[in-house]
Amino acid sequence: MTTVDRKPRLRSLGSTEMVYLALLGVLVIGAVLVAVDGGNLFGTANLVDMLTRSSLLGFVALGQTFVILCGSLDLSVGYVMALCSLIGATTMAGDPAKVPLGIVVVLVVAAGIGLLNGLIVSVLKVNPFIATLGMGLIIKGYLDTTYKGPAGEVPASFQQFGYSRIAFLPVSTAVMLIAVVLGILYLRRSRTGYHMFAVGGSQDVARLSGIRTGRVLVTAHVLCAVAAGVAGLLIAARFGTGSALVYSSGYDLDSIAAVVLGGTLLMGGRGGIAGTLAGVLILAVLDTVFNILQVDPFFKDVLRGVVIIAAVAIYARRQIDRRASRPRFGPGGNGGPPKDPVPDEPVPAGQGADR
Amino acid sequence: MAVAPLTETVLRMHGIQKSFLGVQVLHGIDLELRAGEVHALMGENGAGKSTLMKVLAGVYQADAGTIELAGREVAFAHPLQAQQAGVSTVFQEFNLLPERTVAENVFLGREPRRRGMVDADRMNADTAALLDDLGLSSIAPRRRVSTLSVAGQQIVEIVKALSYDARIISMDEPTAALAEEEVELLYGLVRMLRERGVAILYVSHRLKEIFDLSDRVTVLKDGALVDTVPTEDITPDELVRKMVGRPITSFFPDKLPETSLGDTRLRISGGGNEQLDGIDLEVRAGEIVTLAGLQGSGRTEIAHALFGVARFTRGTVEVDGKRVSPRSARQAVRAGLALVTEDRKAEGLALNQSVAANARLVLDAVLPRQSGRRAKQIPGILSSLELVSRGGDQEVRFLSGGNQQKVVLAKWLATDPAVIVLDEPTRGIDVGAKQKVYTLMRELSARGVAILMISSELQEVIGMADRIVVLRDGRIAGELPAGTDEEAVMQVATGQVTS
Amino acid sequence: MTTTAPEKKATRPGVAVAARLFGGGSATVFALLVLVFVAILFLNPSFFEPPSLMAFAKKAAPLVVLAVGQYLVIVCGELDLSVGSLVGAQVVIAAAVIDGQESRTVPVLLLMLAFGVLVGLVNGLVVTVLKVHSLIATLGMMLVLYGAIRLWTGGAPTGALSEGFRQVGREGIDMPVLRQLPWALLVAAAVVVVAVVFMRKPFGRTLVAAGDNEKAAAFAGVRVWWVRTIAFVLSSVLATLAGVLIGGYAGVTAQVGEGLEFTAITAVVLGGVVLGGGRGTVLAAMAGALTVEALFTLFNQLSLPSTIRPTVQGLIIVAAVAWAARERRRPFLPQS
Amino acid sequence: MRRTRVLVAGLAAAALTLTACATDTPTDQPPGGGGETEQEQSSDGEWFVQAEYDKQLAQREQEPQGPADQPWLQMIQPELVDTAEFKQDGKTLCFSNASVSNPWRVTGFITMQQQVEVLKQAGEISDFRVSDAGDDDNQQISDIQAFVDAGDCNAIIISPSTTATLTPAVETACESGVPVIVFDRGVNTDCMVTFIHPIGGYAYGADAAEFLVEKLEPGSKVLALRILPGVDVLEHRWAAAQQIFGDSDLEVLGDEFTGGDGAKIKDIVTQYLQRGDVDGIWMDAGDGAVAAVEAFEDSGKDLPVFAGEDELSFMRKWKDTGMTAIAPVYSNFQWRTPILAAVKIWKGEQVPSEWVLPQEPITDADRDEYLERNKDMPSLHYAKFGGEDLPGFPNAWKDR
Repeated sequence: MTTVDRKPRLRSLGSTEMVYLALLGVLVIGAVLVAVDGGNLFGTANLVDMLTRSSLLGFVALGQTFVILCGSLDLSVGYVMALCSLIGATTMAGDPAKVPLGIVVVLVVAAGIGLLNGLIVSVLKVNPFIATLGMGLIIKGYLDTTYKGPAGEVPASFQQFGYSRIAFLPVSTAVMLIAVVLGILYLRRSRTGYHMFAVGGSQDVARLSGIRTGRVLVTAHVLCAVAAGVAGLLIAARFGTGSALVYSSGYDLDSIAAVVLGGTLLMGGRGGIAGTLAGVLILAVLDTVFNILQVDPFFKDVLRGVVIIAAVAIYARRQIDRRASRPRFGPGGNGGPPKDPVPDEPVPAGQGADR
Repeated sequence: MAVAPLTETVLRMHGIQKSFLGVQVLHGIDLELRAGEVHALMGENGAGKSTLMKVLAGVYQADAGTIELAGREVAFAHPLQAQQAGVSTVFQEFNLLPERTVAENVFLGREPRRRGMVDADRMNADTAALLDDLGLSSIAPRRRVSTLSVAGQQIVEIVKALSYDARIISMDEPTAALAEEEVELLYGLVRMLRERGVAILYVSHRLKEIFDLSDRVTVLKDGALVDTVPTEDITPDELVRKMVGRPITSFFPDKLPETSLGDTRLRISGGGNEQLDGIDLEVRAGEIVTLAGLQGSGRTEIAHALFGVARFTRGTVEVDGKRVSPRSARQAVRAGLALVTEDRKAEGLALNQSVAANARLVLDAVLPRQSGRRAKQIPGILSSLELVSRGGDQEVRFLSGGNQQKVVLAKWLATDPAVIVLDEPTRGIDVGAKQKVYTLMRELSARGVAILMISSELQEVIGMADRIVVLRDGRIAGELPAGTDEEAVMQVATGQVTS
Repeated sequence: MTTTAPEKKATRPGVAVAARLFGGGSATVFALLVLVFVAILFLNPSFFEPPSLMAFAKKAAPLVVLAVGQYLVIVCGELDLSVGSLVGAQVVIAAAVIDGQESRTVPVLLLMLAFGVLVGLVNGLVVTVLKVHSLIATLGMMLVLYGAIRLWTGGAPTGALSEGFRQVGREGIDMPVLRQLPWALLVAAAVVVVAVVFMRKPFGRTLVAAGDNEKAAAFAGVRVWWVRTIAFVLSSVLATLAGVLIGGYAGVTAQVGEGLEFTAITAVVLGGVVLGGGRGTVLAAMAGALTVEALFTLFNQLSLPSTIRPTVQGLIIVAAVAWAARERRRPFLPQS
Repeated sequence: MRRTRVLVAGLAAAALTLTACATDTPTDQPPGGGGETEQEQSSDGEWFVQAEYDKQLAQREQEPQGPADQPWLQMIQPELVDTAEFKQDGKTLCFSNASVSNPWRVTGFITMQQQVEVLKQAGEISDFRVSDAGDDDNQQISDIQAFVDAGDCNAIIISPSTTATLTPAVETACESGVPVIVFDRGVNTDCMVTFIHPIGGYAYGADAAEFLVEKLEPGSKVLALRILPGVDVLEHRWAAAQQIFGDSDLEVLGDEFTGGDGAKIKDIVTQYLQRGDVDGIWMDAGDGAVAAVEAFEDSGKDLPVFAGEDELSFMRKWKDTGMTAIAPVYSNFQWRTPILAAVKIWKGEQVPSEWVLPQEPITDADRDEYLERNKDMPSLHYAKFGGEDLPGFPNAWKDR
């Protein structure tokens, strides 16, 4: 019935499909290149390599997705990882019996940091970019002061988490995939999950519908930090010890890139974890292919940069019509609701005037 | 018209007062809603309709006065409380998440759960049920809202309101954004709800709607209650008089004598694009032409076409005999056009910037070299508009709607344009400011500026116009002389007759 | 800096200026700046002897320049993460191409300028035309620059800067009292002054308007995409200038420029400039930069263990921004 | 914390499946078991181990065995081990590099590649595969893993990005039966065939500190500039210096982390000079040393007694200003050795289980000689890169 249909606009496939298409493309191109080089991208070795690489970033990006969906951002994940790897390793102190304790402590600490992030952003209305950047610095100082280098020792049993694999599937990746599935369920099946989209879409609409936007935001940040914590545990398992220097490995920006690469809008309200997984895999495949092809390490950076921009540019093309006029930084932008009414998401009268 | 049994009173608002920044907006309003009635709330913009609705909706809290629901006194601190109490509101602006599905929007904030998980199936089913119930099964619950037409989104709004099984639904200009045929759809909905004993508070400017739909009408003026009467017992003219408080004619400045009309300043011949077709339009110096027609009939589209937003792909545009084809607002301004946009906050002002900065924005953007010199006249223009502000440094977001509009006008006057297009120039501003705008328009046309005014308020369409051009479905449906009556305009607009 | 008020003659200029300075969440940064300086004074009065102040100015100059550039981008609603690696790239380019030969100094400066403009143009067009969120666009640029420059120099900077090149960042005009008035100070001051004037000019105001309300700006005839692109170009050009200063100040090291983008953004936000655009002033951004540098100095004066400094820095930043943001903390649905 | 439970569950689930699945973890012997030089970072982060310290200081005096004109082949107190088990004809050499993210590593890596070229010509090496981890330990673990899984490496050279964290990966590599060669930073295991490194961080730090103690009046003030915390090779240098300063009459004004960023170094030094005199500078690595010197020049202070590194920019500055200085050396030529070692191992020749290379600071005595040798080299080049005899010299290092 014409009255509900908008003027026929070319409906292309959803962004998630896009991303997986992109992933497929990368895989095919990669495979061809590797084949030309006389290798096999899907040989066990390379497969394992790809999956292993994806597991760590996978956890971080998974968490980052929640925050970004809410229109926020978390730049402290790298530091949380480092901290958690150390706390985990030092708590376990080589004693298999203490593994559960280590895990619990780590998750609790991580959750605590996430809680702080969330509160600073939602209650103190500090722009998430600065809030989490600051949190990162705070943790960094603590790390540099307290740990003069790698510390603690992870019992061999827990190292399995980092090294064992079922056929070509590393356990860490398996766990990551489980987490991803749970994450997807959480977004698609839990109220809070639903509300994250709402908060990211428009804090005002969310509020008018009786959603406690603050809580949702905090939850997202907690989940993000916890995911980073698990990444920290994985680090510990892989390293056999905790390492502070992890924070210099740029997982914060990488995870954001992966999420956006996964088709989630940086200003929130649209996207999902399925896409993020694809984003992570794309980056992992790139790394592996670059490695097999012996690409100069610096050239890798160039390519990564180009790929990220190009991909996001392609997604953007499909949304220019609706998104072009959307205020940047969205809800997270100034810590408060959107600056001014968005054409396709108006807010109650009287709102605009008070920004 | 089927009048439902007017029995129990479901809502009683008494002595509602509300003021913002010391400005009294509502002076003790009394309002009574009965089950199964459509109660129209009339009044000019700024009369306090929206504020009253928002008080009822729990968006604002009254400074004084009481609200009784079915005899029980209530106080809503939050819209949710109102909704849970059975009072739903369909705001003028949509409250939907375009990226989410219909069902997700309808049940936002209270998604049904099974074993702790959101029960999407049930949610979709329930939504489908609600839609079927209203005979709107054509809208799929799983559809993303951004893919729906304006009417579709409006419907989702109403369904959302209904889904709280509301006993009271207030609608703020629900037809404002609807195209003609869509309006009928809405009528049907409203009548159906009435049949079911829902009390509907219906705010509209369109006399036609009022008389088509409502059982009783309450008139507000300048934040005070004028009267509440059964719709049958009142004629349109009386109603208008109650609203305006004086005969319309005196409300509007006198027209200029025919003789004073100069040569054509704006000429559109055969203009057309995706939304428009065969637009032939002329505005002469000293002439005010008003564009009437329902929302979506192509009024704003013409303005946008002139301003290069969605430009004419067919036909020609001439300003002072010079052919122009603006690709952008910038070129339009260069060509001597000015556009006072419809949505002041979203399209008209940079709210965090100062009065002065906003007032000279066009100069700065389009004529940077002259802006320094030209801006000197701005204070003069502002004071001639009787702008009330704490000086040019004050950020416009702190100004009242009327004063904000004055800043927008000043911004355009500073460019002394040949043609000014005003899209709903008096929307949401108080009577005083309104009259100021009217006189200003006259002064301008007296100075030889060609004025094209777009408005949904028939009385102002008629009151201001030297000629009325009525649009329908993106075409010019007819042209009426000054002094036509509202019915005539409506008939042409709705295609009941073609003149 | 958005406007010269027509009614200005009416209000007392002093008040107007003060209002403009301390309004809009910028009050915090000025207060903080004073506070930090007082603390330093208290710890070590000798810091306020002209020579040390000049040394401070020399060190702070690059960040001020960067902050101004970042301000231009942020105020129109964007973000530029590429400045850090751009600074690094520029210094390395300079060293490699000049290779210690005085004669090449000037041409190379022009080359750098051109490169800066190019980078800014790419950033701007990717954001405005391709509609890529500036965070991602400039993040990508950051990676590209980082990699490309090392790819080109084989991993570590080669060549050397000429004395002439280093003059600006290192030397100054010798004079009594001050002992030396650093060129860097003059440059930074000039940049700030020009920026202040620039922001009071039509283009500056359209820039802010574009950041405040894209649509309204567009309807008013602002070419938003163009204005934003220019902002990116200016940011990159200023980053280039900062590169000249830093390279001059300390010569070439492999790490030059690392992390500067975050420092610059922090400085600007600390200045009460709102990410998302439309609010904040050049002076506030400058004050932000000075505050950040002053903090580093304070830490030194306190001889705070250098490992704990980030923590303190983080706390102060978050606290300051939260304090400045308190006006935005309003109850649900503000009542007009 | 619904999610937390979930993840724990996930881990548990994974744990359960373990019994059934393959693992790449090296045995159940906990990492660090049988470890050696780098044992010391205990969880409280103390870096000083007296025994190791004494050993290194002693080794400085030892006369290294081997050709004096080829320091990269010399060895101190070698305990030669038999490598017959690894004798083979395969010639594919795999190298997992931590990164080339600083000039020292860049210089070394070029030297290494040149050495490989020579051996390729000679047919000793057929294929040289490099993966670069960009200073990301986890990345490097994956890189090593990839080499192992690929299974066609005849030897794996590893330059660990961080000591402790790479241990499990290195052990994995050892498990695979491929000869593993570790150089530069060590790991907490002795499973590799040989561990190649110069005398070490303690010696480096000591050379620098002793020089300052010797040249400075008692009571003089010394400022320590360090790159970043937590990296063993650097921490050892500082630990040794602290010992020696502790026993001396010098006053240490402070130790600052500079990230090797010239601007930061110059700023910090300038500020110290504002607050008083600085008579000596101790650095744990030469990066940005020149900026420190300039800080003195620009503040019009007398140049300090300076301990930098054999980075040319510093050595040239040293010559120009004629200041009292020393250039401790963390022998860059060690990048050649692992290649040569690999070939030896393939031939079944003996190599020392721990291959300690000589590490002699450059002093006034031989400064000019080294500057002469490297006169065409870029300023961020290292004097003791030891590649002068390689065919690529000098261009390979000059125009990179």
